[in-house]
Amino acid sequence: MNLSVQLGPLRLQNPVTVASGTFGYGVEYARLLDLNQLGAVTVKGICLRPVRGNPTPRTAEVTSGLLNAIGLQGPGVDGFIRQYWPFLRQLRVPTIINIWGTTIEEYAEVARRFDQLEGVGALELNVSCPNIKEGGAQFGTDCRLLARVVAACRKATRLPLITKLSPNVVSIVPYARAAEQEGSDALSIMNSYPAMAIDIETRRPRLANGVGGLTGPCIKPIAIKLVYDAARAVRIPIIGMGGIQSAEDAIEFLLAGATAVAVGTANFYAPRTALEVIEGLQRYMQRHGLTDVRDLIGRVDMPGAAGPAASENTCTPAESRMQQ
Amino acid sequence: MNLSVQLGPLRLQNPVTVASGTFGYGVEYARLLDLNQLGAVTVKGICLRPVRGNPTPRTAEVTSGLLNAIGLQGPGVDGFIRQYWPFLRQLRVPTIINIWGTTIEEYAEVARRFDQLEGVGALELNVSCPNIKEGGAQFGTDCRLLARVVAACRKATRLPLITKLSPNVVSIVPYARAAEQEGSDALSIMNSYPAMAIDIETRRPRLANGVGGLTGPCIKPIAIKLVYDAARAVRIPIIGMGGIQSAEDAIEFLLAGATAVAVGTANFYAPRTALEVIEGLQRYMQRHGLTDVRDLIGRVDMPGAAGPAASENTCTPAESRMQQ
Amino acid sequence: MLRLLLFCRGQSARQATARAAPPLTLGVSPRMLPSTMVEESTEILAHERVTESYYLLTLRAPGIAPRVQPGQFAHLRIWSRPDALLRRPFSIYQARGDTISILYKVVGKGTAALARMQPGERLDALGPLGHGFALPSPDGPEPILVAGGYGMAALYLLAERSPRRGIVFVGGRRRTDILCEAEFRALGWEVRPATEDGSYGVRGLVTEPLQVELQRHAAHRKLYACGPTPMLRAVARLAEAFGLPAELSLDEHMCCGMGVCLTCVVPVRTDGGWEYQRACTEGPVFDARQVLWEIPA
Amino acid sequence: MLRLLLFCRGQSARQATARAAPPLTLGVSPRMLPSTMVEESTEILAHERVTESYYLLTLRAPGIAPRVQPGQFAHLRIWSRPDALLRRPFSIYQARGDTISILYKVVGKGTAALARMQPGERLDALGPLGHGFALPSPDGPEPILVAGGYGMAALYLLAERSPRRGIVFVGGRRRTDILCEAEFRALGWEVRPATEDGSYGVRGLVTEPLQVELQRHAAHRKLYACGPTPMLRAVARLAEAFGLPAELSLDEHMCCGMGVCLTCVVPVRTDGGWEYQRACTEGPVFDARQVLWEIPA
Ligand SMILES: Cc1cc2nc3c(=O)[nH]c(=O)nc-3n(C[C@H](O)[C@H](O)[C@H](O)COP(=O)(O)OP(=O)(O)OC[C@H]3O[C@@H](n4cnc5c(N)ncnc54)[C@H](O)[C@@H]3O)c2cc1C
Ligand SMILES: Cc1cc2nc3c(=O)[nH]c(=O)nc-3n(C[C@H](O)[C@H](O)[C@H](O)COP(=O)(O)OP(=O)(O)OC[C@H]3O[C@@H](n4cnc5c(N)ncnc54)[C@H](O)[C@@H]3O)c2cc1C
Ligand SMILES: Cc1cc2nc3c(=O)[nH]c(=O)nc-3n(C[C@H](O)[C@H](O)[C@H](O)COP(=O)(O)O)c2cc1C
Ligand SMILES: Cc1cc2nc3c(=O)[nH]c(=O)nc-3n(C[C@H](O)[C@H](O)[C@H](O)COP(=O)(O)O)c2cc1C
Ligand code: FES
Ligand code: FES
Repeated sequence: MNLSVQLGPLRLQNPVTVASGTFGYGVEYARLLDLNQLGAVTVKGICLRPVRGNPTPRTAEVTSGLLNAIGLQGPGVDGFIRQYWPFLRQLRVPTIINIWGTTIEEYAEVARRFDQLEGVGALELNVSCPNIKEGGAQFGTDCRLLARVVAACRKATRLPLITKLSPNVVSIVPYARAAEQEGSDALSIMNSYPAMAIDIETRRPRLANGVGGLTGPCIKPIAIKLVYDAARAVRIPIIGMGGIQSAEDAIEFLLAGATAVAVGTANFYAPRTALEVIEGLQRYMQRHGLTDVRDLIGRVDMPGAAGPAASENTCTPAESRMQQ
Repeated sequence: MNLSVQLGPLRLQNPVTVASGTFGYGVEYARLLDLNQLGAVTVKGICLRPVRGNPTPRTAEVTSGLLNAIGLQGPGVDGFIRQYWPFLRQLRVPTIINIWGTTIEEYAEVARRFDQLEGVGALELNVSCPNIKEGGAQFGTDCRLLARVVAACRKATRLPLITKLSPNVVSIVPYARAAEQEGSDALSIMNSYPAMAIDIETRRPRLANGVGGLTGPCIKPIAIKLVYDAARAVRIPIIGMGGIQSAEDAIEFLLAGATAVAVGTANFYAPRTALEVIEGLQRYMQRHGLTDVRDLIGRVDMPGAAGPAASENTCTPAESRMQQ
Repeated sequence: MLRLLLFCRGQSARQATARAAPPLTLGVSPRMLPSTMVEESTEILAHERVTESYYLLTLRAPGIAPRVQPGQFAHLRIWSRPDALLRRPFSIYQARGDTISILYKVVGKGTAALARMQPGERLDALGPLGHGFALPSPDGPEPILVAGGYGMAALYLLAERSPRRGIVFVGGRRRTDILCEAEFRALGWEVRPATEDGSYGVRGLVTEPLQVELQRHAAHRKLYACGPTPMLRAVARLAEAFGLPAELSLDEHMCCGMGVCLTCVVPVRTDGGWEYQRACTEGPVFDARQVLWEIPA
Repeated sequence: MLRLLLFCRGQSARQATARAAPPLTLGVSPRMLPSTMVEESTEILAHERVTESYYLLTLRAPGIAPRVQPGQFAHLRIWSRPDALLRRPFSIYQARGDTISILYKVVGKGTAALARMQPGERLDALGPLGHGFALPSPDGPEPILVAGGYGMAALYLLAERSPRRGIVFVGGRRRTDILCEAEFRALGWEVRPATEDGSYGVRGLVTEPLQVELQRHAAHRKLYACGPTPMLRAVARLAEAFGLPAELSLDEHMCCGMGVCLTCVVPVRTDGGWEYQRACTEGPVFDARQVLWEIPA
């Protein structure tokens, strides 16, 4: 049975990774599961300098979901390399490093730094984190800015590049196309959705930051549609994520058009989910007589499906808030 | 204790109505609850002609939510007036009629037809239904088109106009402002979110239409944020909706900035929800020593809250897919 | 257009838990409205596994029970799964005094959660819902019932309340799928079982012995059927072939169960065209001649 | 930077249900990693209401129990609420043989659902988690424990395993909020209760008798505290005033409980600055001198 898939130049032994920010730096899970069984380990978003992040409360549980505004706390490139890389480089499976910046130059600089580090599997550009004031979400909701970020990182590194798109757009298609055109090897879909919850007793937002990002099972149907839309519009592979709790959820993403999947919020309450997804996927394939996981990718039987509407084809001003 | 609120010229005895498409034409619920206790009855979307709607399956249950692609089945203006108006006009509470069209002219024509009908409480423009091919969602995700629809309806009727916005945008602010500027008396936020689910055994989408709209408790945190964002940007009142199941949920919307709320999907499984919301709201006000429900509206205590970012201020080309 | 004053029937002391709103003048054809439903918190009186795959659930439902017509259903809110929002519809199998019972099969998460519920627990029920079967008249055609799976449950009240007895054709994959045979016999009906594996009754589909019977004698008979769609379709074809009237219970996927969401629609022939009608309101029982099995192009 | 080979201690037959991955060379300071946790499906052995508001839950947790250090916690997945996703953290009150117990108060939906669970049911548990209290040394300072609410539960193992006894100051609103007094006395500790309404022990906040005691005699004593934040802050002030060392258990809101989500962070003084540290990993027990009570501007 073949479970391996390609994310552009990067080969995964199976299509299951974890979502950035929900699996720490891998090492925290090393006692609970054998990381070498994953398709890849994806680490928390890293930028040039150490970042303290937002005040607390930073997360709040909502119906079938989680709201978070961590604020991208992290050790920065140097801290990451010093503290976590010695562990990660020992793994037999690739590490995907999620990176971000507050300017295009910063993105490129982080990419350049990791380009010099031996053994990195791929870089995932987080252009869509809704929890930082400068940059972040803006890059992910402005199609031309996105194109420039991807282009700058493409120039800065030969590592496989994965662009992680924001769900908070009218149509994901122009963003997916822009990333593809500028040389992204793959897409990650989706990041958390901007949302908010209020404690009616204190009348304060349940997150110190006011707004945050919604993740978990509640967003899965939104993520499935975004993956489906993007998969019909680009040729590069997609890592699908958003609410995956089980192999069934993961298979739904593969059928919608994802080449790989990432388990996110579920890691917080069911740390073995990613391994269970791999096992369940194999059982499903057996039961359905499938020998290659690639035979599932995009195989939803959509009656009368055609390409995306013409109006969605290009990065028109409609998708760009920047007036150039 | 004052529960009454104003939606522009329209007075509601309390801030609780029902969401269009989740309460039929009111009459279906007449045996289960006293409709005259509601703030208003909002009916299913109506356009010029009778509409058959989509093939089945039309709904699918998802985690803490519902996916639907009904396709706006309805009797058309004439059918509605003949079959349902004799009942609705007897009610002591206003009827809000949800209308839609496939062209700007059709919207205006439907508005004109209802302008001639005596006793209508308000018209709610559904510019955001994701389930029809022509029109619908397009009007809701193109800021200039939205402005034209609202302007055309404004000319066609003196009835209070409520514009129901789509959540499927980068920022709700320019849409809210466009509707306000063109003379909308209130906003409804939010309609369902485009989404999809796949049956992994049959490998077919769980809706015959492929994609549908996500509603129910799972979308509440998204709706709260949209209401909060819009409320800071416009002066007209907002009807908040999205996943309301209880008085607590409704109060969260009021605190975020909604002047009234609508109960939607919950009507399908708990038909008395709207009345329970009214009762629970009164208990909450008592417990907190509040005598006027208006003292809750927008009273979330947001640390350091300011107006929306400057970039969100106007209907720039960024929010318009139409090249004029 | 009909204008009628609807009032709540049987408002008695024992219906105190049932919620019903005051009378209202409706301007709508009664066929287009949910029937005389109430919403009530019922108590589970008994709950047992009756066959390998079926459970029998008995509820104290004083508001619903006295209103039930044969072929109607109850819409149950299964509380223990808060991530599964919707109610689940079940035909009302029996209605006696202030109790109703349901015969159901575990097929998914809702029914699995239901199966775990214990006597004494409460279950919110909406019912009775839908338009059921027209009762046969004493001097009308002889009733012939055709059932597959839980169709037997949907037909029981019709068999009980019909002023005349007839034949019940019942089908299933194997012996254990044949439900309530003894109950129908006890009512004085002749039961003709058929199983696909031949483990009980005639081997084959239930419509095969039905066809044989109709070939023998068809005049002055009427068919009433509930079961899987292919079976209903075969019954409709036989009815047409033999020129017989037939009422079919079409169990579409449902959401609200009371006519507002438009989930459960069935394409139905109208004068010169077709329209979608709601299985939960105009149905689940439809005249076989009206049902369109494909959506016209 | 430490480099150490971590291995799973006590891998014995009775830990068959515990899941632990193979040894790995970690490049990270052990303080920055979740402690020797396992995830296991535990069985509820006993579950009783011990006071008006507290429940005592006993679990068979052969993987967790032998690893527990005083001040650590378990992260429980309460299955019956699938719309509430997250685990809930509880201090490990007692750990004996292969069982652990938890003393908890019903405050919301998770604890309410937990309170409905019955012996025999299973509960997925992750633990032991966090860095707990340093055990007093036989010739070190005399331990003074300070507890509010379930803080008593968090301190019990420390009291049990400490090589020397001392005094426990315990506070609550009223008499029924004073937990486990007898248990501490049975271990040989002196217990000094205080209640806000004066219904038991001294009237007032627990830190008032503590202050009186320290004024009497402070030398060679160390404070260990767990309770509401205002209490911890008052204890930290007293420690500072009297120049005493103090370890505080800070129970922040948690999500993953194992150091990955960064929900539970506490501002902590570092050389020349401050940083956020994770209550679930570097904590919940922190040195009082390190804790910043306000985020520096
Ligand atoms: C009017 C009516 C009367 C019914 N009477 C009975 C009865 O007397 N006894 C009985 O056992 N069942 C009856 N059913 C079917 C019953 O409603 C479904 O089996 C039940 O809703 C499944 O719920 P679930 O959560 O277990 O399954 P889900 O997890 O929701 O789904 C599991 C499987 O069941 C299928 N399914 C779900 N809902 C329906 C449905 N409404 N109709 C057909 N298949 C469905 C799904 O497609 C899926 O394949 C009736 C249905 C209707 C509409
Ligand atoms: C390390 C640690 C050890 C703990 N030990 C114990 C213990 O031994 N016994 C015990 O009874 N409780 C203990 N708690 C608190 C316990 O975790 C919470 O009471 C529980 O998570 C509430 O869950 P819920 O679903 O019932 O409440 P929710 O419905 O989630 O919330 C109800 C209320 O409780 C508050 N709350 C939720 N989580 C926490 C939290 N982590 N800390 C404080 N308040 C919270 C909420 O803000 C809200 O006001 C501990 C917490 C931590 C972090
Ligand atoms: C607490 C938390 C932190 C996250 N941090 C990051 C991050 O640093 N970089 C990033 O690209 N995405 C981050 N994400 C988003 C996830 O990677 C993922 O896209 C999202 O959670 C959706 O998947 P899920 O529903 O399975 O959680 C974070 C999500 C959560 C819940
Ligand atoms: C089955 C269904 C039909 C709907 N039909 C309409 C409609 O005709 N017009 C409209 O503006 N909104 C329609 N909506 C959207 C609702 O009015 C409401 O905006 C949405 O359901 C969010 O609220 P909720 O989460 O409480 O359901 C429909 C929603 C559902 C679930
Ligand atoms: S199930 Fe809602 S209309 Fe029939
Ligand atoms: S709770 Fe997740 S890092 Fe502490």
